[in-house]
Amino acid sequence: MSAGTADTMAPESPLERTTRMMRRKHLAIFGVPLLILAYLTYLVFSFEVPRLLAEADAENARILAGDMVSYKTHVTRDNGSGAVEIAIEGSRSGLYPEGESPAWVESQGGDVTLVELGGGHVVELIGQNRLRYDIPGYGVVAATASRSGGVEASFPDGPLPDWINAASNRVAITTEAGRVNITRARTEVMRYFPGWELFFFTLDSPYHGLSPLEIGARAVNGEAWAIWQDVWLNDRWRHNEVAWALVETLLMAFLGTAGAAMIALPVAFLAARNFAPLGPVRQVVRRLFDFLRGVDGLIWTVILSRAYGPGPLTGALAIMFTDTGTFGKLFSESLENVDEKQIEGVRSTGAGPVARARHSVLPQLVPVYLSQILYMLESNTRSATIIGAITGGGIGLLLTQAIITQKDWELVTYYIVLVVLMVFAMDSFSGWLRRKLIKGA
Amino acid sequence: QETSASDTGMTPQESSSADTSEEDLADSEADLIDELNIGVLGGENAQDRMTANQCLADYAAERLGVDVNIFTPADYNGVIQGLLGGSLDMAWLGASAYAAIHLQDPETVEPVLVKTNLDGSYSYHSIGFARTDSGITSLEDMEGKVFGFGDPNSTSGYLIPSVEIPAEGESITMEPGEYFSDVVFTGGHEQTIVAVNNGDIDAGVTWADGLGNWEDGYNSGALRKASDAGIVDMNNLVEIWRSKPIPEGPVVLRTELPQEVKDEMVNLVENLHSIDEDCAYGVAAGETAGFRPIGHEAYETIVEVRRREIGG
Amino acid sequence: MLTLDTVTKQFGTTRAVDSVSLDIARPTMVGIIGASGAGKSTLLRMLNLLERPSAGSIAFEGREISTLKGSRARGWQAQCAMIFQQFNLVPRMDVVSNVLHGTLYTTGTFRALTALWPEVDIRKAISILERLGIAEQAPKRAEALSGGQQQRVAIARALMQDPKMILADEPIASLDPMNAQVVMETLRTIHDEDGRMIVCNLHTLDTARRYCDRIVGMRKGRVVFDGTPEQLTTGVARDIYGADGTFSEHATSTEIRDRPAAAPPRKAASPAKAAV
Amino acid sequence: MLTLDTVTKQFGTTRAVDSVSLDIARPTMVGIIGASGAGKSTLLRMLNLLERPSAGSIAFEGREISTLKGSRARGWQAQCAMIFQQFNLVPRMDVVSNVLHGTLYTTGTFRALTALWPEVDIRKAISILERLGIAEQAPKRAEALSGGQQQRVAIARALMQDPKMILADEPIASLDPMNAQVVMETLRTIHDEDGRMIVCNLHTLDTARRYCDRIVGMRKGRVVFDGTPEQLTTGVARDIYGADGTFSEHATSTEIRDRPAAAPPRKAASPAKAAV
Amino acid sequence: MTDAASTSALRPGVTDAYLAMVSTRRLWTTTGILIYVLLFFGGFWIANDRNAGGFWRGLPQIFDFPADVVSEAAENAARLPGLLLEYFPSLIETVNIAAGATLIGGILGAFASLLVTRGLAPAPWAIAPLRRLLDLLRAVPEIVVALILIFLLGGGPVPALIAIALHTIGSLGKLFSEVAESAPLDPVEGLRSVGATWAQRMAFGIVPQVGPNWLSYALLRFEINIRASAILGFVGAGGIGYDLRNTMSFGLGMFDEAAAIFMLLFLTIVIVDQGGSMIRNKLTRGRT
Ligand SMILES: Nc1ncnc2c1ncn2[C@@H]1O[C@H](COP(=O)(O)OP(=O)(O)OP(=O)(O)O)[C@@H](O)[C@H]1O
Ligand SMILES: Nc1ncnc2c1ncn2[C@@H]1O[C@H](COP(=O)(O)OP(=O)(O)OP(=O)(O)O)[C@@H](O)[C@H]1O
Ligand SMILES: [Mg+2]
Ligand SMILES: [Mg+2]
Repeated sequence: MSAGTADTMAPESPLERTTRMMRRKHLAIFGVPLLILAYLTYLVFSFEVPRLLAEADAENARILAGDMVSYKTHVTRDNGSGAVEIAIEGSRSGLYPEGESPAWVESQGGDVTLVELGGGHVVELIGQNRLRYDIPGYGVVAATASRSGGVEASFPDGPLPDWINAASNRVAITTEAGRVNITRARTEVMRYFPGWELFFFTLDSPYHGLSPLEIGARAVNGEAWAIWQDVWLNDRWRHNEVAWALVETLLMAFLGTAGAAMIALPVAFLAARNFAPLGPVRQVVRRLFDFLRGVDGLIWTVILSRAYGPGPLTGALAIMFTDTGTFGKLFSESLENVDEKQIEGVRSTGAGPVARARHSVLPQLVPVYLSQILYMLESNTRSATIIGAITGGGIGLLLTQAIITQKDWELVTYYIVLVVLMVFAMDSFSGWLRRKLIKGA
Repeated sequence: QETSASDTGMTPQESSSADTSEEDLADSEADLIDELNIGVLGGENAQDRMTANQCLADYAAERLGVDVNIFTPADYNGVIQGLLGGSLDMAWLGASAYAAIHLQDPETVEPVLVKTNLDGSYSYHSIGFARTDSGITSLEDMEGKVFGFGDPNSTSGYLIPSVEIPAEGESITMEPGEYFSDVVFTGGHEQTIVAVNNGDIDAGVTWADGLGNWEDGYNSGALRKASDAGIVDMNNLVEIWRSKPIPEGPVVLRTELPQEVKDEMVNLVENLHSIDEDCAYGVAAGETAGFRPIGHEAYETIVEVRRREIGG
Repeated sequence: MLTLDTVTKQFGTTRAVDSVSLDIARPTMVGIIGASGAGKSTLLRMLNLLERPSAGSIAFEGREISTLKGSRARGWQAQCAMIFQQFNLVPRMDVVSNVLHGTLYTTGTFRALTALWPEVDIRKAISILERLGIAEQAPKRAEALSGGQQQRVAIARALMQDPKMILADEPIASLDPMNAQVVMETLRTIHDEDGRMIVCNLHTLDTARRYCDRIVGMRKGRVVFDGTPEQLTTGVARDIYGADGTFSEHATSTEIRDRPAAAPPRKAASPAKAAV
Repeated sequence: MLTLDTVTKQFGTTRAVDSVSLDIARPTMVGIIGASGAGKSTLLRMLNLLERPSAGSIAFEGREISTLKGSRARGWQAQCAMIFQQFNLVPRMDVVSNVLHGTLYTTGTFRALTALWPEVDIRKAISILERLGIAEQAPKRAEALSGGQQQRVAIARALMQDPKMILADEPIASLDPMNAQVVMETLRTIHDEDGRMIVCNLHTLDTARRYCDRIVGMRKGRVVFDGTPEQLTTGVARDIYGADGTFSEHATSTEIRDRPAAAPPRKAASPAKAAV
Repeated sequence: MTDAASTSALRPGVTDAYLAMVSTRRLWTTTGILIYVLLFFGGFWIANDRNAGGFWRGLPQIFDFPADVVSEAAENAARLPGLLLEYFPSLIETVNIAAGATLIGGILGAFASLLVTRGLAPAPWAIAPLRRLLDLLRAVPEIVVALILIFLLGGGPVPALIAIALHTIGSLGKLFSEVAESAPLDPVEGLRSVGATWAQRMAFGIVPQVGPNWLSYALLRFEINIRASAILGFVGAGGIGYDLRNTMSFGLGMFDEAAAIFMLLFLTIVIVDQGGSMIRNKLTRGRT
């Protein structure tokens, strides 16, 4: 309180010191967010975010979202021969056998095929090359396709709505009920249905279209194995191969993690200050660990794919190489932090180095190592998915390929769900094991 | 190119082995190799590739008496590395991918068969295309725009256009920032089509047989697949360039395979069309007149082009 | 039996133990007292070969031990058990396993690695635990035990070694008075019943006086007192601790005052009874 | 002023505070005593709205406060400062900021987050710290201070709130006797000089007697004594603490015995002097 | 000793119980080890069988590819500095993706962590669903989100950044919340007693305490994200991974460029890894 009296060479008053401190604080409080903001602004421009936003196409998102949970059935007419084919997703595996058709496609005798898209939308395929589409609330579109004249279409009066894309050789109509494409060669009508088509049984299976109850009844009657076979070997979804892919992914993660841990376990001793008195050896081992880690799983995968080709082993080895480095580092750090008291206690009984390691070092490290290993196992389950996409193995490959070819979003969804379930399962498994092995006993 | 293909006739063993009884072969070859690994290139999702080629593997396993496995690496390079490292024994490559292997080690693989189109030809085209609403209709309009290739190992998606496009005009080069404002690799045919359709790149190249109609995406090729899948509306795209015919890539076998195995596989694939038409459709990824023999000579030009373009 | 001749231990510039000579002819219970840093621990650790003397010699029954190497050194350690202030058990292992560590010198490498202890050893370990009154704790993890119990496990490990000599480095410093009393009485009983030599670092005078036959006082690495408990007067203690006028013996005490001090410690209750 | 009417707080099956009714008419210094678990803390926390009563009402100057919500509740908290046994400062922030936290209710969030405290508040904070004799510590981190200093920072934060009432929950339980004295004297001075009401939980009888005008004794959640320090005899205390014959008042004492108790606490040295 | 013997005779139960415990423990350990060995070697056998190349056959070939790369790079050693410079911008892009994602993910993760920490959350009922959301964000591999976003937004760094940022929110949110959970609540209560709002309580009561630890975790995440960013480049998201994939695909003739990219990537990872662990050590040790 009386600080003000001593004028000359007075030490700073608390107020002055506080003000100075506050100013320093303001520098940080305003400086750091400003720097972050500046950096993010730089990123926005260097990554061309404005252009990206301007060009982002909601249509793609719609296709994706729609395709994830629905499928379409194609009714295709060859405008040359007039032959009509009905196929789920337009694929050969979903082709309706000759003479069979879903209820909404009706052969009217003669040359007319009636396709009901629902909601009052009716498409008539007439003859070899004519089409009539009655669109409720709009009117009738009629079109004729020919090699010479292209696609000649007539529309109700008024300007063309934007859901009709008409050119001289092609007319495409997209309504909420379905899609119609007419080109010189083909006429295609597509109707959308919610759900994943043929998920359990393909069209050629005797169980297709049966209710769960009926299938249950047949299963009880001794057909269970046949039913299972039909589902398991489903030609379109190929559940057996997907299951194998999951196994391969888990194998990559497990073998990579376990292998790395087993190699790193003894080698880490050479990198720990308190166990490897020889400085140069320690340095060499440490640099080796750094190298293995630094090269990264991605590059190891690329390198190994020459020697091992595609498959899960390549991925497992790539994970193993990187993680040997990671574990080596982690393990040697834990080794340097061991409790010397316990070791000394065992040492004082005359125990040799091996016995000491087994009875005083290992018990301390086991819980630490286990939790590190299990943590890596969890994270490697995700890595294995990614590495599989590069090496050609596991669910990662199926997933990325399905995404890249961009038409089978329902497969993508299926795989994503499986991947997420797999990762969740792995998380809870390792959590369970951790509790069991570390806290239990 | 058709003549060069017909030059390479069948080897005597091939015709004789065709009528050897299957059991015999299965017995005698069991100890020659313990398994046969077939690599299948991209273009479809991995599962469809497996499905399409499984029948071939089954036939081969039956004939050879060993396990036959299908591998579907993520990209061209995966197959190339597998063949170079010897972990894959057989693959149907693009011409440029074959050239890549040949340049790196001519002893690794030998071309044996090529797919023929319905009309008997065995060529296709690299197609340059853009969005209709971009106003681009030819390479001249592409000055200062972004151009996209597919995979660096693709013949139609990279090698051929990278040679032929600069030849179209005095000022055209493939150096990013010169004629085109940027030249990028999208990673594959499918990615190129989506990138052009989305406007990420102004034009790109992909493959098509060039038969049939543009509005259908031609009879076969990446555009047809995308159009069938509803990813693109062909009305919105326009062709801006077309390459000279590109020879279809070869089916190759690892040179070190025992001759009997090679003969057996050549025989199987060549006659696949008559044995099982559906299987042939799947393996050839579309309608085909079947496979016929071919040799390295047919690809010498491509190999030369690749050597000049990329090196090796 | 045990003869130390000008034993010195130098750590960098500090001389932790400075020319200590001692001769202990019979199995005695020796207490070593001294202020913190006096060199008590270092001295004991040299006896167990956890440290090597910088100079001087340590001989047991005529054999020089300070120069033993490798397996022989470990053989000596097996004969000369050590008990630590912090117990130095393996906390995550069960009590019996900790006791069985006392046999590690004689166990073969394979046995040691697999921890497949012979049944007779397990029985012996449990009977020792019973003697110390903690057999009930046998299957528990060491970390689950109280400090006093842990120290008794450490003593059991020492007994498992069947040693000629037990060294105890401030065995009761981490314990509350009650447990301290149990542990000290246990040690005394072992000395009385088995006739083993015990050398025990202590930092409280009264404990040393009460339990030891001979007391050695150290100060700054040197032996400044060596005699019977009776000879250890407050004046002498003041010298040992280098304390100024305010030195109060009370401050170093851990004794439980409200316990009947009647029973002379030499004939203390049997350990089994002492363990409550 | 402050009226509690059958205030009850139930935690599961335990009734921490059981029908407590109190009436404090003027700004008094009230001490609440009771054994551990008697419900002292819970009572104070309800006054500050850190807990809500399960039943009963708390009114201050006629306004019911126990039902206030959101911003109004925080407004009441701002008027009713609280001091904790563990100080409850932000250890990694500097002392002045900790004191300025007392103004958080009135300072806008943006100002507070950016540390753009009004200059007048900073001056006020420092003058309060000066009054409590710890202005020198102003720019230091709270964690760098001793316990006694930290508690004075907590008091400064309370004063910064310019509260109508200060609640103190065993403010000296974590302090050594010397610091305890300083803190209690500070509180008393604040009461005397500023005329603020202070309700203070204490677990030692002598402190309560020495510093408080009125003492409330609690046992098992109920008020069992309410009177002046003079009325608090040892017999009454025994009732409050539920102690048996061995109860010794001494055991609850934190007084510094060797200090001259001459100066009557009511006229204790000014806080600035008390701070050594 | 006689004393001990008699008591042991009186209570043989302890010994027998212990011996029984030891034998069941041995049984469990042996079974566990057997299962592990079976899983490992069985798994190895399956992986080997399902792989194109076999383990032993490929072993001598491991260095074939690096040898090709190194020999071509050595031939064109003079070009190396130029190539390093040429690909440096790509590296910057990769690092920018990682840094941006870590920054955004870290900031959002910090908010999320406060919302899911018991004792701090303003809406306790939202803890469980938000935690599941964080779990989900962590479970989906970045590559999935990135590829879908590439489909929606087109190629380039932004999809990668968003994908990595989402993953970062999930993992940092969880780690941050674990740190916050162990922070003492005294300061929060102190602030509550003065009438501070939730935001103020968090900003002053929690963030200063957990800040260094949070920062340390964020740095670790940055290291991980650089690797993730490189990998995503490999599947079409730009940056150094894109160049690596292309040069690698070109193969012979471009191996010198591949080598330059390898080097850049390796050096970056090592530098960030070493520098990061140095700073992290400082942050976590400089406390208490
Ligand atoms: N390993 C070592 N390295 C360096 N100096 C040491 C070491 N061990 C002990 N010292 C030093 O030697 C001196 C004696 O230490 P010692 O532990 O033997 O004392 P003490 O009497 O057991 O004390 P305390 O009661 O603290 O255990 C001390 O100054 C100590 O700092
Ligand atoms: N949040 C809570 N949840 C459950 N029970 C509680 C809670 N807070 C206090 N209690 C219980 O209420 C009773 C009174 O506790 P309170 O802390 O008020 O006592 P106290 O008199 O302050 O004791 P102390 O001297 O130990 O601080 C105790 O039995 C306590 O266990
Ligand atoms: Mg000591
Ligand atoms: Mg309390």
